[in-house]
Amino acid sequence: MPDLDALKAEAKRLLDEGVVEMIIGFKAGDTPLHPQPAFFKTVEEIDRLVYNALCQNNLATYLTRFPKTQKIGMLVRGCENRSVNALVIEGQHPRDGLYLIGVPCEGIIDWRKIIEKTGEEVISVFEQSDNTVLVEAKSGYFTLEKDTLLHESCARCIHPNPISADIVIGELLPEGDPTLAREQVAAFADLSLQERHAWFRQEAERCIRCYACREACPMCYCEECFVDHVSPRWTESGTTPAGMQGWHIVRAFHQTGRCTSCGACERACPMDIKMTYLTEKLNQDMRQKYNFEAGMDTKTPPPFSTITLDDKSRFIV
Amino acid sequence: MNLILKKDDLNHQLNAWRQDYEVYAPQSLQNYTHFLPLQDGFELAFDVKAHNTRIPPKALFLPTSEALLKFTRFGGYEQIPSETSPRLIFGIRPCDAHAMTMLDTVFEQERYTDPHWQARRDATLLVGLGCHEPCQTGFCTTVGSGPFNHAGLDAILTDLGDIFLVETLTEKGEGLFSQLETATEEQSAQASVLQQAAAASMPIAFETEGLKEKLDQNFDNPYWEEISRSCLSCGVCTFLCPTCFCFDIVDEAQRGERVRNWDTCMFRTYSLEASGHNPRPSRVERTRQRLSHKYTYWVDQINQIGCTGCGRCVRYCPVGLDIRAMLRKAHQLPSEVAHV
Amino acid sequence: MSETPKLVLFQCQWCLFSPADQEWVDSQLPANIHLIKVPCTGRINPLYLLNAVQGGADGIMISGCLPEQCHFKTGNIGARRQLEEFSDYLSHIGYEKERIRFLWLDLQDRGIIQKELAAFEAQLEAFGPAHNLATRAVESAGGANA
Amino acid sequence: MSNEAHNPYLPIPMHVLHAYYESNDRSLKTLELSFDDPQDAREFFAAYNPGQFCLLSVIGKGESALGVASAAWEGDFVRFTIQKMGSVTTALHELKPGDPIGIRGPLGNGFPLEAWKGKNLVIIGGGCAFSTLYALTKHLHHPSNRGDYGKMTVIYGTRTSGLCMYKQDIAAWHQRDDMEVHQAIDVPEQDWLHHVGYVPDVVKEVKPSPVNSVAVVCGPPIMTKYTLPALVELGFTPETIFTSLEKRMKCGVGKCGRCNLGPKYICKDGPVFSLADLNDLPADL
Repeated sequence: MPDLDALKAEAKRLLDEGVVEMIIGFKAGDTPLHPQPAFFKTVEEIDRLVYNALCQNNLATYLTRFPKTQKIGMLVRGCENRSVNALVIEGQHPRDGLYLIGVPCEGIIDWRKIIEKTGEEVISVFEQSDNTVLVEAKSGYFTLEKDTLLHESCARCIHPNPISADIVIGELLPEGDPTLAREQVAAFADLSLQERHAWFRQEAERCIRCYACREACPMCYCEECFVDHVSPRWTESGTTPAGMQGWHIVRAFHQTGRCTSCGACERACPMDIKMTYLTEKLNQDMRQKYNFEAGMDTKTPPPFSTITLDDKSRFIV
Repeated sequence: MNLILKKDDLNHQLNAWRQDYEVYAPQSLQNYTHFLPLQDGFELAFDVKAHNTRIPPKALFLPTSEALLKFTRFGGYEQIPSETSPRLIFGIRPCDAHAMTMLDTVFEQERYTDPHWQARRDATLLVGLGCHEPCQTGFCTTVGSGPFNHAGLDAILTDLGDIFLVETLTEKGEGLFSQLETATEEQSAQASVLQQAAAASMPIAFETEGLKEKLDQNFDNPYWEEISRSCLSCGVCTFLCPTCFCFDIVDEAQRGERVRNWDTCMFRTYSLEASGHNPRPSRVERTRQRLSHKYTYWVDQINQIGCTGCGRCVRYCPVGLDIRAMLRKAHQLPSEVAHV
Repeated sequence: MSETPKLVLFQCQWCLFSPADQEWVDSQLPANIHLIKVPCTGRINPLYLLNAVQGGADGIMISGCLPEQCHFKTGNIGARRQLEEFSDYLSHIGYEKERIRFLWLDLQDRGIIQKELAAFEAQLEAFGPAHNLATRAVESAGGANA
Repeated sequence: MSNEAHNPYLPIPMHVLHAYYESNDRSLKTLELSFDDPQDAREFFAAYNPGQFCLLSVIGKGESALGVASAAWEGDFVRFTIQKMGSVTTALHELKPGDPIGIRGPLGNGFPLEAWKGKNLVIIGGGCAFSTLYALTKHLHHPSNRGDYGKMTVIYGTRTSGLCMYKQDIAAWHQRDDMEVHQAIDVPEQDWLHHVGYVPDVVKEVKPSPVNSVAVVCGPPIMTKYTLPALVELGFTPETIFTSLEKRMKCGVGKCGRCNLGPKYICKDGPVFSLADLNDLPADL
């Protein structure tokens, strides 16, 4: 865990010296399992800054709300850093208008897994240095292995370290194993077509179309989403099979070459719908076909917006 | 009248009802519970942590999507008959049942009644299950409901270990349990103690006295900006809310139907007009609408807070926003600001 | 398979250089093939394909120009990148990759599209109907947009 | 069990009788619709009151809320003037005589005509929102109604003379001795004989008397915003100033929640509100 005091000190310095006008971070939530994204504008407010493994949102999703002229400081983990880079490439905020406070990330805890393991309401959660989590629940204390609580996309994370932060607070972590994500996609691809379809249908058809996945995603910043388009209406509007499946198919596809595998969509979903098996497939394809990973720098645009005539060999079907 | 239903006889009883009703009860679906029709060999699943099903049972009356009309070949419209087969919902929690009575005031009015809602309501019995161990995010007692509230129910069950104490609340409810033996006075007393203890164990989440006035008088206060700052403007809180009822009407040309879908005041497009004007352009106005609707407009309309404290919005908000905290904060608002 | 496969043909309006071929596509296409003419394959939004798939198309053929022959310089290349990935992606969740076929035509080509469509149809017939993602309740394939 | 008679979502089948452009830029089109079933017509006109609105429904496109622009005595048809705006209104513009169409209504409450009896009426409209005021004026012109009300003053402003609706009728109104008509355009034009200026300014210039009068204001939000204070300044009390509100609507019968304004729904509790009502409602427009 990074030193919270060092984090606060840096945040205070940035506000105090006027480097940034605002810092996007987290504060303690009103419920024990949900720290909240927070926007700090004064040095005094920074005292409320928290950072722990329960901070489940991708803060980059807030970036597009602010004017491009605003100087913004932001707490970034590996995935958030890359989301910011991807947004910078797409012209959503100038990089020099940002000050990224990097934090090497040991993975986000899925609060649902805590409740699943304790089987009861949680009063408080403490992360301990030995990679365990002490959970105070109604009937007593539980000590849980942190690795068993990690969100799936964190368990297979490749780049836990912020790659282009202006300052990194905490020790850098070893890079993750890229084979995990690859194997996961391959394992799914090994299933029969019918099995894969059955899985997809079962996941998609629990959707209530609340669009929490869209709003939680930093890359979903469109002024008008394709589902809100009235004429022509691209997909069925309601929770019909065509509507729900259409939404999940296209939402993920629109992230091709832009998704940083942060998993914020899945964590936001109130219906526990799996979504990263879709985006991860696309990410793997981008890696294999174009040797591209989203957000690794602030210059290389995603494959769908780079068209070269070198592609021609692929035309031979 | 108080009756006794042995837990061992529960499945038998449910199966007996299945002769006459389509019986819905919480069953597990993925990681959560959901009201599903009972099939042979069913297994009930009561979520011990959250108590409530993930989607409120309002969805059985106002489905997430439903066709209102069909288009006919020659440019006309055809009604879709309302479902009227008898249904029984077993194990609905008092907060959700209470919400049904509030929604009735919207859908069943003197001048216009929603035929689909009414047909389903008339054909459905609600058998509730009280919460003897209240949930963490719930705050039913704060907003005038309670873990054993009777509103909207035909009968309510209290878990007494091996048995349920059944309190029948309507004639229809009595009919459902006519086979059961009467509870002893001790059993009734035991249930009553349990019910009171449950209600007493719930902290008062915020003061409701004077809340409406505070919100009313501070329509333009920066408070709204403060509480909505991290809101994502998704539909989780409203879609999972048992008292939210907004819907959209959309023509699905390809299906040849006019359908209604759940909609929410939290979406940007909800109030966006064709001219481009949007009365609630940002999360600030939308959050204000959501809170004000529940805590002031409903009060004006039916003299009840339009929230039954089920706690779903608190539990599932992707950014951990807590309506209880928002309303506690509202009490710090000034009281005597002139309404602009 | 006794059922004739339902096919949607997305055709770039420049790819059939021979008037005879274009005339055939415009007026003599078999009834089971639904033609959607586009100004360039680059105009084909993946949503169009999804619409066809959900509408019950058993197969989709996209005919466009070879690289360096695109009327709009690089429309076909962009299309290929996106649409090929989209078909890959759909195959991940239940719509066989082989059901989406690309036909890149040389401006010198004559009489190819007829053969390709026939071959594609034969292949689709062997496959049988595509039910998995055909979730939209419509009578005929591609009729979605008719 | 059939709820045929009660389904508020079922449109009344109608046909387009006449369709013509109302403005020279073709942004406004008037449709006159006739009922397929005479029974529907009887029920409609028994319930209809000027100021009410209907939801016009185009199959496959959706519904659009529009104020009725005709009076019941004009005949067995209902008139609407439609500004081309979104997808539904565009589809409405494409309708031709003979085309089928569905409407739901009359919805809402209309103007409180009973309460206005014996009073002078100041009718102030701007742009295409004048349509319901046109219906009101037409209604009042009927000999059996005219005697119930006092002096009538109509103030109607448009951006240009070409955008002025119902030109023939309004020209005829100028000749009537039982009413006063003031027309205005925003910018001067050649051969324009009437006022030039924004409606609130014209109201100040015309100075309608507040004595035993009620004022009705319908227009774009910006016009309404400035006209209401102008009327207050002239001495009209909030209880005697009325306006008609608009918001996005779907169901039209107080169910879908969309037109919620404080504890009211514009569709079922409005669309006509007095300024006194509005002062009690949140400024959520």
